[in-house]
Amino acid sequence: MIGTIPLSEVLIVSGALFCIGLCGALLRRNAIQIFLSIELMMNSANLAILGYGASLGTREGQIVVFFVIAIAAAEAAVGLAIFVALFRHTETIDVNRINLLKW
Amino acid sequence: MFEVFAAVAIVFAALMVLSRNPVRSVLSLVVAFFALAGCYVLLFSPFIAVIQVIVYAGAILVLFLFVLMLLNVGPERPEKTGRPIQTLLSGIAIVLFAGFLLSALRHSGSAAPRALAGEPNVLGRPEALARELFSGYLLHFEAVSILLLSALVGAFVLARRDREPRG
Amino acid sequence: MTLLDWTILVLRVALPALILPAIVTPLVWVERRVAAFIQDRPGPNRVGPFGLLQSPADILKLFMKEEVVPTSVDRLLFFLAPGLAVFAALSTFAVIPYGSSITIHGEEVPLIGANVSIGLLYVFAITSISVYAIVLAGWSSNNKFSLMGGIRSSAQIISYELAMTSAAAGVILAAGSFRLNDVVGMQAGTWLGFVPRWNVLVQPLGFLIFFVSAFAETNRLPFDLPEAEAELVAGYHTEYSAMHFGSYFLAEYINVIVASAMTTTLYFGGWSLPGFHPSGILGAVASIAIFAAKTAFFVLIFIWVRWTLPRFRYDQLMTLGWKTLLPLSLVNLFWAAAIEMWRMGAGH
Amino acid sequence: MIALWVIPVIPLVGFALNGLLGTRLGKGFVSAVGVGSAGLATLAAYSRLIPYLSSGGGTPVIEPYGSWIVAGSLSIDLSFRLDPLSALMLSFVTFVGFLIHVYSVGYMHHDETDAGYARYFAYLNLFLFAMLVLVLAETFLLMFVGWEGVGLCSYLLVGYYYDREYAAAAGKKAFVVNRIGDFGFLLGMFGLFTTFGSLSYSEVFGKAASNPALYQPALTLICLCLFVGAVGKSAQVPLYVWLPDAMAGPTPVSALIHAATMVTAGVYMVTRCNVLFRLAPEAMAVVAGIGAFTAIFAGTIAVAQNDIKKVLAYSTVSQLGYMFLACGVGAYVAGMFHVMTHAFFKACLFLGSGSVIHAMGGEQDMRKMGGLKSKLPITFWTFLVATLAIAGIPPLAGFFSKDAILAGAFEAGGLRILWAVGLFTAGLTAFYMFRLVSLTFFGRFRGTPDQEHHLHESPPSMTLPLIVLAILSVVGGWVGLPAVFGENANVFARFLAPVLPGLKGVEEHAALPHATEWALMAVSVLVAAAGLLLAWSWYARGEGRTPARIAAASPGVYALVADKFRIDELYGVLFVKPFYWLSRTLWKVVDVLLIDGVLNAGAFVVELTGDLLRFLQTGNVRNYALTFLLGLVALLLVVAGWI
Repeated sequence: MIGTIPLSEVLIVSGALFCIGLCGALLRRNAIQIFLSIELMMNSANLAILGYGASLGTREGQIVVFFVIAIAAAEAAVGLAIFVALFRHTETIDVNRINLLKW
Repeated sequence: MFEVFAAVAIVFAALMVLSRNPVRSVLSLVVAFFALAGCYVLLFSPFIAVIQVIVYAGAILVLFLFVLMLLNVGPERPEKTGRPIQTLLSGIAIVLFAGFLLSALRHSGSAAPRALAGEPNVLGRPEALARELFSGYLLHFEAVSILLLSALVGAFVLARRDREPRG
Repeated sequence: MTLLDWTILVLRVALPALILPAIVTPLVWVERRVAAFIQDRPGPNRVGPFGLLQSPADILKLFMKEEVVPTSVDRLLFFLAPGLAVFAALSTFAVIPYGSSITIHGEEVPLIGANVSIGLLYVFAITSISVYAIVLAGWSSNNKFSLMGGIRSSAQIISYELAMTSAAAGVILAAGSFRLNDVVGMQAGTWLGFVPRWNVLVQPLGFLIFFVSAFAETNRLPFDLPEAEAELVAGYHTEYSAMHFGSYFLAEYINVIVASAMTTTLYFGGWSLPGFHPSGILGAVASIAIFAAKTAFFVLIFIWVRWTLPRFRYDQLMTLGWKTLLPLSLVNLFWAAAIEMWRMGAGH
Repeated sequence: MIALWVIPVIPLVGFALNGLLGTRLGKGFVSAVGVGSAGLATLAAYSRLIPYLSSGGGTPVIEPYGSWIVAGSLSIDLSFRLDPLSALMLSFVTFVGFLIHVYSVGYMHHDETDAGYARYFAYLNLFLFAMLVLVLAETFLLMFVGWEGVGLCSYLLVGYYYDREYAAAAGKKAFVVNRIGDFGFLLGMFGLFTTFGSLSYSEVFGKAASNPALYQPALTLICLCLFVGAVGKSAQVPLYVWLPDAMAGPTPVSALIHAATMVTAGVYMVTRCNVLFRLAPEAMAVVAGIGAFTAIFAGTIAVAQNDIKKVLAYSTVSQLGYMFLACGVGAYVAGMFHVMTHAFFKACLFLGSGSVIHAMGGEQDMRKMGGLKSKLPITFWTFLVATLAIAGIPPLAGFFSKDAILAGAFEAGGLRILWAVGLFTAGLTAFYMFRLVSLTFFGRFRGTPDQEHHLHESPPSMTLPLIVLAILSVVGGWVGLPAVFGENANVFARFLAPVLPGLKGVEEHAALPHATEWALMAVSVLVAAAGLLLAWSWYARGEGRTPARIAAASPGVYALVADKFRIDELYGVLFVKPFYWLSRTLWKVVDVLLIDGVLNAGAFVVELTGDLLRFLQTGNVRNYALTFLLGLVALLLVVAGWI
């Protein structure tokens, strides 16, 4: 049952998730939803890495994903802290309204 | 099994993107991540699956929920100036990118229905993973721990309210 | 898989899931009687002998009551949340070994829901899910008391989960495995012929941290701030009524049992006992009894503490968690590592 | 036994202590550390020297302390060497250095702040360190470190009174002129390395001595380059101009650095390289010629100077010329002998002049002195002894060393022109030195009444070194008696003999017959006595009327000599002005116009581009993300080959 997952299937799922995340990142206006989409894209990459790792029979895929998750945790903490600070100043997290940093 | 998990993941990921309510978005993503964790188990990575649940579902997304509750942001409202060019360009770019991914998958050898070649009991054992992680990747591990520490401090400094109001 | 295998699997998984809620009913009675005893009053004694039927009556009442749903709740999440709470509480038990093993048709079947290699991690994963049940309840109720309770509760659970995990890491270090059966196995036997090889004797600090954190994780006094009546009405489940409230009630007691069972497994040898070598059906039953007795002891301590200690203030709670328990759990981890190194040195 | 590295490190420690803490801890501490470290270094040096000398001192001791620079085929060890030559230098550098440290305590005590005092002693200790490294080094490169170090200290100490413009300018001049010489030295070292593949003395000299024919062609150029370095450091024509100006520094500094030790480094270096020089006769001829010319040239200028220190400075230049003359004619032993005796009597003279200046309240013009004989008895007598020594009156030290040089020049044969020049310079030396003594100590006092009232003998810390140096000026020459006093009388020559190995194809001059030698001695004594008496009668007895008449008779010549032949002005027109002009042009045209212009143009382009492109920065995150994705897609398309 387990041993018969084709790598291509894993990769297609990963690619689909990535594109969904991409849509969210580009089309949503809520900063938090954009952030969520980015997390999703990261996970799709994780899936692909694990798929490759399993297909090559090494544990290195898992190790890479382990580090990705740890770094994602750090990124999320800092990113959300930025949102909180941002919200305090601008009272919104709609990225279309936050455009102070322009020419 | 894998197909089921994958389908759940994709459906809930789509729900996450489509939902106007950010809290529902987060919850959809939680489900999607659970489904992904299931996929990971099937890819001989039970440890990573559990880490995925603990860290992503249990910590990162809870943090998102927290922030949403703290900020009490309502659902996204339709905007008057819809920025049609931006949306159109984004759509085209995404379609192009997706098409490219598909074609890349077809043209490379990866598309062949190759069975995954792993010994589940060998690949998935946490002890073996730990041994490899703490021997070959010790430096990386330490670096990540320092990164986490600095992220902790950074998040604290960023989100702290200034004691004395300015001006 | 044969039909027999399926049967065994279902029994292994389903039995605890069915038995646990069943235990809760008398447990509520026990709690009320103990509370009454501590407060020097009779307690429930009218319904049935010694008031034993009081709890079933209450449950019946909960089922019969009218369900009141406020108009402005997020209905999907509002109803999802209590179910999630019970689910999380029940599924934790799946990886706890509640007895030795039985032999069916020459095949040895360990008495555990799922004998997986990442058992302890699974427990923590599920614990982190239980946060959602509370957060969602608080948020979907659209009520400021609920929201405050939800936020407090999730902050509390996340904070104490760190200390708890770090304390349990000491045990994992000693056992060299996440598998809870291995953890029990390493605690079987004795030192010097009479001292049980329980982890509590090697890592008393770790046990203390784990146990205190368990109180916080289950939202029991003295850490029951999310439902602090005087400030927040009833916290995150203010808006729930009838059996949806009952679900949270149920989940809380199951969590108490699970926490006690975890404490037993990690620090007090689980179903093992010095000088006890289970064999056959009888041995299996005896091991289950031993496990149940140890767990019951800690459940009683839970109840005892609830009616003895006052509630913490919120800032005190956070200070205790972050500035006392977490550093101490790191100390414990170093201690466990030192012991392990000493043991390896002595072994070679 | 103390390792050799300890000897220079002691003053280095003193430098660090005084430099870092001296300002806070006051003059007592500074004096103790400064003099103490010099004294300790002297003790350490003698604790090595005495066993070395008593064991006969034939073989050199080389102490390696590990590798210093290793790069490709270049490998230089950090090592010190103790052989007769460095032992000789070590003996008087440490001892004279110590005496001058002691003297400085008295000399510098009144007129300096604590900070200045500490700075002075710190520099002095640093100088001692650098000089010892120079002397003890086993490789040319390590010697160069000391060489540069003493140059630096010379600069710092000449410009010690940095708030006086002429002192600062003199320091700069000393440094710049020395750079020219150092450049020659560097070229010489490059030549040595390419020729011999090493910079270690033992290797270079060993290879050169074992196979002269192979290396001889390159040696003339190398030796000339090295000699340029020596010319700079030892103030020979044409690079002598810095030394007279260097008298702007405190007098003990002039005594130590610009008379006794540093300026003789050039002679030391040429002697050290005698193997190379003797294989390059053309270079030897240049050395001798330059030496002889410098001797007579500087001596002539000294005759017409009125500043007491200037006279001594030109005298030093002249005497250094003498030493190079010796080296040039192959009389290296005589050269080194003169280095040593000169260190004694010239240090004594400078310190004596310092005592006089001290007593006169800073006055340096001899025309305002006179009759100090009775007021400064110790200074006078020691000064007189040193003057007689430099004039070459037997049996004082200067007589023997100067005689050895003249004998060497005579031996060299040829037209004996070098000998004649040397002889004339000897007379000249006696003349101007006794002119100095007559103007300063004899006759009547010509200064202000205030100064007269203030006249006093110097404190013991100043007079003691004077006495010691005066005694050495008397007896210092007795180690090198000429052959006429017996075959083995010349201890000095025997001691230095290992430094001067015999060379194939280089014939040694035959020793002079005893009769000739006696005759030479007699002639030089006569010439010296003549100069001496002439000066005494003109200036002490005649109060300078005769020279005034002569000066009035030919005013042009006198003014030319008094103005030091206007060499400084010549250099100003020939080198300094054009260089100023060139630098100014480079600054205004190349730097400001071209380089700055190009930079400014670049900056302007960047600014313009930024002005235009900044509108891409919309401040909208989604725009950025979209741009990112579009770029990625485009890149992927290019990689896939679809565009």
